[in-house]
Amino acid sequence: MSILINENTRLLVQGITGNEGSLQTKEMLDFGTNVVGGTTPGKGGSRIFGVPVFDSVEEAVDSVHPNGSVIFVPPGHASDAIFEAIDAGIQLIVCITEGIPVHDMMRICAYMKSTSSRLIGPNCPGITSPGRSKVGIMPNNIHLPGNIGIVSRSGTLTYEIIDLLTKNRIGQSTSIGIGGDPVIGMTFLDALELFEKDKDTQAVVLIGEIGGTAEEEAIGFIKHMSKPVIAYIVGISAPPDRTMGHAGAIVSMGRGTARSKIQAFGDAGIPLARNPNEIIIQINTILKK
Amino acid sequence: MSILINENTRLLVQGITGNEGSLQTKEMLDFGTNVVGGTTPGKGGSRIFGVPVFDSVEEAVDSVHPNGSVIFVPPGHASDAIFEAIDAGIQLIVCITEGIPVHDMMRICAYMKSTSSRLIGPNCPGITSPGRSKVGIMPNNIHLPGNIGIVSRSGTLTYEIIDLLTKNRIGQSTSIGIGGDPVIGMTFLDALELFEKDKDTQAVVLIGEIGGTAEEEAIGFIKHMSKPVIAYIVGISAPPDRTMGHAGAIVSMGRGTARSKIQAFGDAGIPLARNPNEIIIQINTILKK
Amino acid sequence: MKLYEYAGKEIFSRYGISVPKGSTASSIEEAGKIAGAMGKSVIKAQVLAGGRGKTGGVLFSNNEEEARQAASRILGLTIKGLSVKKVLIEEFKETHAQIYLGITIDRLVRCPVIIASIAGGIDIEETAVNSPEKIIRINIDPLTGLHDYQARKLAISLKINDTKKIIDVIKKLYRIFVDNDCILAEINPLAQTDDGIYALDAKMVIDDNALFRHNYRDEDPDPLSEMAKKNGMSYVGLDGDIGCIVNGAGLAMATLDMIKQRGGESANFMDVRAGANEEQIKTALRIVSSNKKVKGIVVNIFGGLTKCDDVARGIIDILPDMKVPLVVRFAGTNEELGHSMLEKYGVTLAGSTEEAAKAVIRLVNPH
Amino acid sequence: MKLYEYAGKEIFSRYGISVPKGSTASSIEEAGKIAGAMGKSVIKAQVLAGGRGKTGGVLFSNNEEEARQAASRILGLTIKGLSVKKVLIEEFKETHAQIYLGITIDRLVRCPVIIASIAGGIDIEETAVNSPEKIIRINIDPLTGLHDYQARKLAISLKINDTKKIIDVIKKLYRIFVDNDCILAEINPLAQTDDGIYALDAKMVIDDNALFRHNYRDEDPDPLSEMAKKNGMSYVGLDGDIGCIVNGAGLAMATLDMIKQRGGESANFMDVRAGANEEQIKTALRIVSSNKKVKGIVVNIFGGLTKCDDVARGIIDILPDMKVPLVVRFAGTNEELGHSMLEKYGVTLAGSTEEAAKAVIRLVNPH
Repeated sequence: MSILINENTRLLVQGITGNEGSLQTKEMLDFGTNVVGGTTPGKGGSRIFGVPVFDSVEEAVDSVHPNGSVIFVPPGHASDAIFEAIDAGIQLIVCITEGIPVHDMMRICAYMKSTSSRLIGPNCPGITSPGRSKVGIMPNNIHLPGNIGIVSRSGTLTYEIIDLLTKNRIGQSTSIGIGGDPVIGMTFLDALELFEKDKDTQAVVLIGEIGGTAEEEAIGFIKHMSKPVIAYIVGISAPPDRTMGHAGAIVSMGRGTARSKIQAFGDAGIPLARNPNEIIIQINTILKK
Repeated sequence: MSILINENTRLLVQGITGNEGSLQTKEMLDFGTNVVGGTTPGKGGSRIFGVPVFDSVEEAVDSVHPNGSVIFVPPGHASDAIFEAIDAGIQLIVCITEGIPVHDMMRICAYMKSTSSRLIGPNCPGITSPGRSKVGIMPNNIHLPGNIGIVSRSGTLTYEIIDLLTKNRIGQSTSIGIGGDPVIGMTFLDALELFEKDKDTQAVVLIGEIGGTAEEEAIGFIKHMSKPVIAYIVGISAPPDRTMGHAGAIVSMGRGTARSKIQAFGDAGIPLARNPNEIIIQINTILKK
Repeated sequence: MKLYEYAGKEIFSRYGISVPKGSTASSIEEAGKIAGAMGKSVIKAQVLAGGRGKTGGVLFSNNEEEARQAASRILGLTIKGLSVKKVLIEEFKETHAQIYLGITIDRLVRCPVIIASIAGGIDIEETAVNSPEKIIRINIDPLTGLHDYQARKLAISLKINDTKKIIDVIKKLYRIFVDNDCILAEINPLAQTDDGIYALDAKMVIDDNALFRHNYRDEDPDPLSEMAKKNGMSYVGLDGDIGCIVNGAGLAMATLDMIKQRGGESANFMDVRAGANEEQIKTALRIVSSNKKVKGIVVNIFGGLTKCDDVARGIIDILPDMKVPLVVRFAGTNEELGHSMLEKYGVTLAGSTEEAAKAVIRLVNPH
Repeated sequence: MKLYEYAGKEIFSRYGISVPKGSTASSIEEAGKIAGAMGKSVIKAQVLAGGRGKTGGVLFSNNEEEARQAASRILGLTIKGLSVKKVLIEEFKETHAQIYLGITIDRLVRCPVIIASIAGGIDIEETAVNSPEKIIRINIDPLTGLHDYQARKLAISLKINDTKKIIDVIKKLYRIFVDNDCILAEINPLAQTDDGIYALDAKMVIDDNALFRHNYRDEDPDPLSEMAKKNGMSYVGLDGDIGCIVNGAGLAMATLDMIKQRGGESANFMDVRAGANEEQIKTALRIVSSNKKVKGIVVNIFGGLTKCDDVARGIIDILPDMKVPLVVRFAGTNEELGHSMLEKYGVTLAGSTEEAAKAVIRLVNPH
């Protein structure tokens, strides 16, 4: 099994006729994803790569019954697209769009509390479950089915690590990019809870970075997980931000730097990799046990 | 048993030092309600009728652990008081205040969807469970413990009917005034569902009036209830409203008048009383069965 | 509070919804001058009631003379009991399509609802009943507000071109609805014309409970309702001859219903609310009896915190000024004391709402 | 985007938050004149960095001469690498109490958080660590906005009189925060003075992602960052000598980390984002190499939709203009083709991020 997506995922692509939407739809179809429809207001009734296009998510839901959606709509309209997906009852929403205002995201997250939908992203590469389905923009040819879960805030760095795992013949159950924005839907903690329950995941690689305290918030759960988690945190060389104002410092209370994160994971006894190669070494140690 | 309130109700009075708040607190204490605290910003630390006063609901919750709240705050501040009660985790909120803007109420009702609090009112007389507790402003001396549930949109008309029942030695399990405003928390349907489950309620009197379709919306449920419901609907003599605009008419689709409500209840075979005396006759018929 | 068409259009205009050029006039002279400068124009009665078109309250003119004639006819009209004191004169617009667009409150779902139809115009309610598929409704979450996708869905459903302009009007009307605490904001028709999308009518009703946070001024108040409102009471004039004073809207309706069931006709609805004390009841009696049609008055009070003896004192005090017979029914707190106080004053006392209704009808129609 | 203090105060003022009378000056002459007309005044460096007070960026003056001296000292300063080009001259205010009031985003709870403390001033962060009980935080639901009861709780917690005025400032600052898409809106100190509550400082940071719906203009842009931004890339200057060009922020940070772990120092952070094609890579190389400190450049590309051979073509094209050695590491789509294309041009090729880091350090520090 995988988490979040699998061979039963029926995907809707919001913004399917745009540049990135159409390019990535092609890639997802090549991967084997079951793309059942797309939306672009005003282009309803047409087809792209054989996939039917609708004017609205509601119409798509009525016609082709998607259970997941991926969003490639430009930032000025992406939050509206997320609301549209939520209101149409789509359960899994993956928003690739970069550049959505953070105030919009706060409103969306508050609204989602009274719904059962789950949001991944925005500003994320999406989810890949090798051999089953891909919802997002990860390169097609780097994955290998297996038992390692990956959850990351990065894009290409995640690809680099997936690629390295694959080259070392270490397969993945599911790889998730949760996105690098300050306010996102799914968190490290949420993803880890799903991996913990997934019987096909043996160990998890967590790729964190500076900013926020999402990594630290997951530590309590990791300590009680039955599965090992290996953390790799980047940004140790980032300069101290010239941020004005004290509010951010008061909220984070000294946490949020790469150094403080690494310290916190170290204190909790969670294995840390200092570079991608160390991830492979750590996993091999675990898998040998 | 009763619904919503009973001898375990620990009541907080928001706006306890105001004119109506203090007057009605005295009445509730006389009735036997367990009033554990009150709030008035700036008067925290004082006492009224021996009841401790707090600056905020949060402080009151920390100190005296109320499980219900009744609101006597003026209309310009009442919606804020409701939000304060919800956010402090109060489970039962009864808002007596008349004159809250309907847009405020829509926002409150939307917000409540993501919480577990329940709101009665606004612009309502509250709830009385004879012999157990009173939360609101119904006169103290008209009630008699018994097995008839009452749910009504009116104030004094409800008192009149309770009084009549009591004079005819027909006791009440719980009497609820849900309020006469266009947007309210608890509806007829919600109250009927509770009465249906309450083993001490044998039959229910529903007192409706013109405007809205809350009465009609309850019909489907009433038809499947194990307990008889007697409906009394007022406003048959109200003139057709000079309302401008068609939107209201389109929304209500011809429903919403006293005549249409009476018709709908009649069509569903639900017993109707044309005046208070007929309620007594109907109940006596039912109780004799 | 209802706004006049011209006041609504001023608001529309401020929010960027196009309305025809126009202005108001209170005299035939003025109306003629305004319309004369316009060419083809439409002259509309400004009155707070619907159905103006069907009652001759909307006329067209091509020149000053026709405009004067139209204005003279309209300024003399009484529509649904309201006399026309002002007309709005506007440039005539040739329309290609007439859309209905309205926002009100869905009490059941507890949120704003936007209603749109391509079948705009005076028969929209019939369309709603006979061709419901021509009406589209969208509920709006009051916390998130109108989403673009919702405005788009509404606009696309109308199946005319100009989708972008319609979306724009929908978004602006929703802003107006929220900013102004409306319980109704309606454009019927919203017209597609050669030079754009125009609101040819404007209907706005403001939530009375929210007036405290706005600056609306009732331009045409009913004096009795105003006096009641100032005293914390609620008064609505009706056509009958029995004056009614009751505490509580529900009990007041029940009393009016009872009068009707027994063959009487009420002259008013009056809820004295919490103000059922000595002074207030005197004010209430003054208001109700100032209606010349009233031949008898029923006072029906259910005492809670209100004490019936206080009410009795007020009645006794004003009784010398009363020209019509009174029926009083007290229940609740100190009802017996109240009744006994009134006994010696020749006031008819009733034991129930029903008895009170019967008694007042007997007094008003002695035959 | 960060706003200067004076720009933030203009916004405060527009929303009705009181700020001391004042204006800005870019020359000693001008500053002297403004302050001379004021009596006792305070002269503050306008620079987008904190800690001005501790670095001599805030001085007081009693007359024109003192003001000229103060301005001459401040206009010569460089604070945290930023040179001071403007001062703000304001009336001096005697304060009774200094409050800290700030609104930012709580990423964890995903909502705005308002922070207040009676211990306002430059040591607020220490207070937060050492006396957390002096700091009060309230999370705001972004859909309902700030409630009165929350503003009241914050104001009461400060335990000074003027509660009503503080509530008013809190509500206005929250409006500012929301209306302007702020990620920070901060007043430190908010001062209690003889004639009211004044914002003596203003710090506002606007969400870059939301700039499209506002009218802010960056008054003092960094030319390299600006050029990168215009080309859809992200550039931050650092202090080292190794130029870095990477696609993806995470991979870029990983590359910088690797360089640091191996003893090197990066000259910049550069994420070329989706723009890792032929033309974009040329622009990126131009931007990075225009920093005179750069002694070598590493290009680290993970190809997905980006094809490594396209990137190679861009590199080959601009190579003649490059004055410093290049290390290139390709992975993913067409990595081998890309590497093979570069082989004959004397570019150092690396098989991994780690190898690339090692190689560039060797080139830059040959000893």
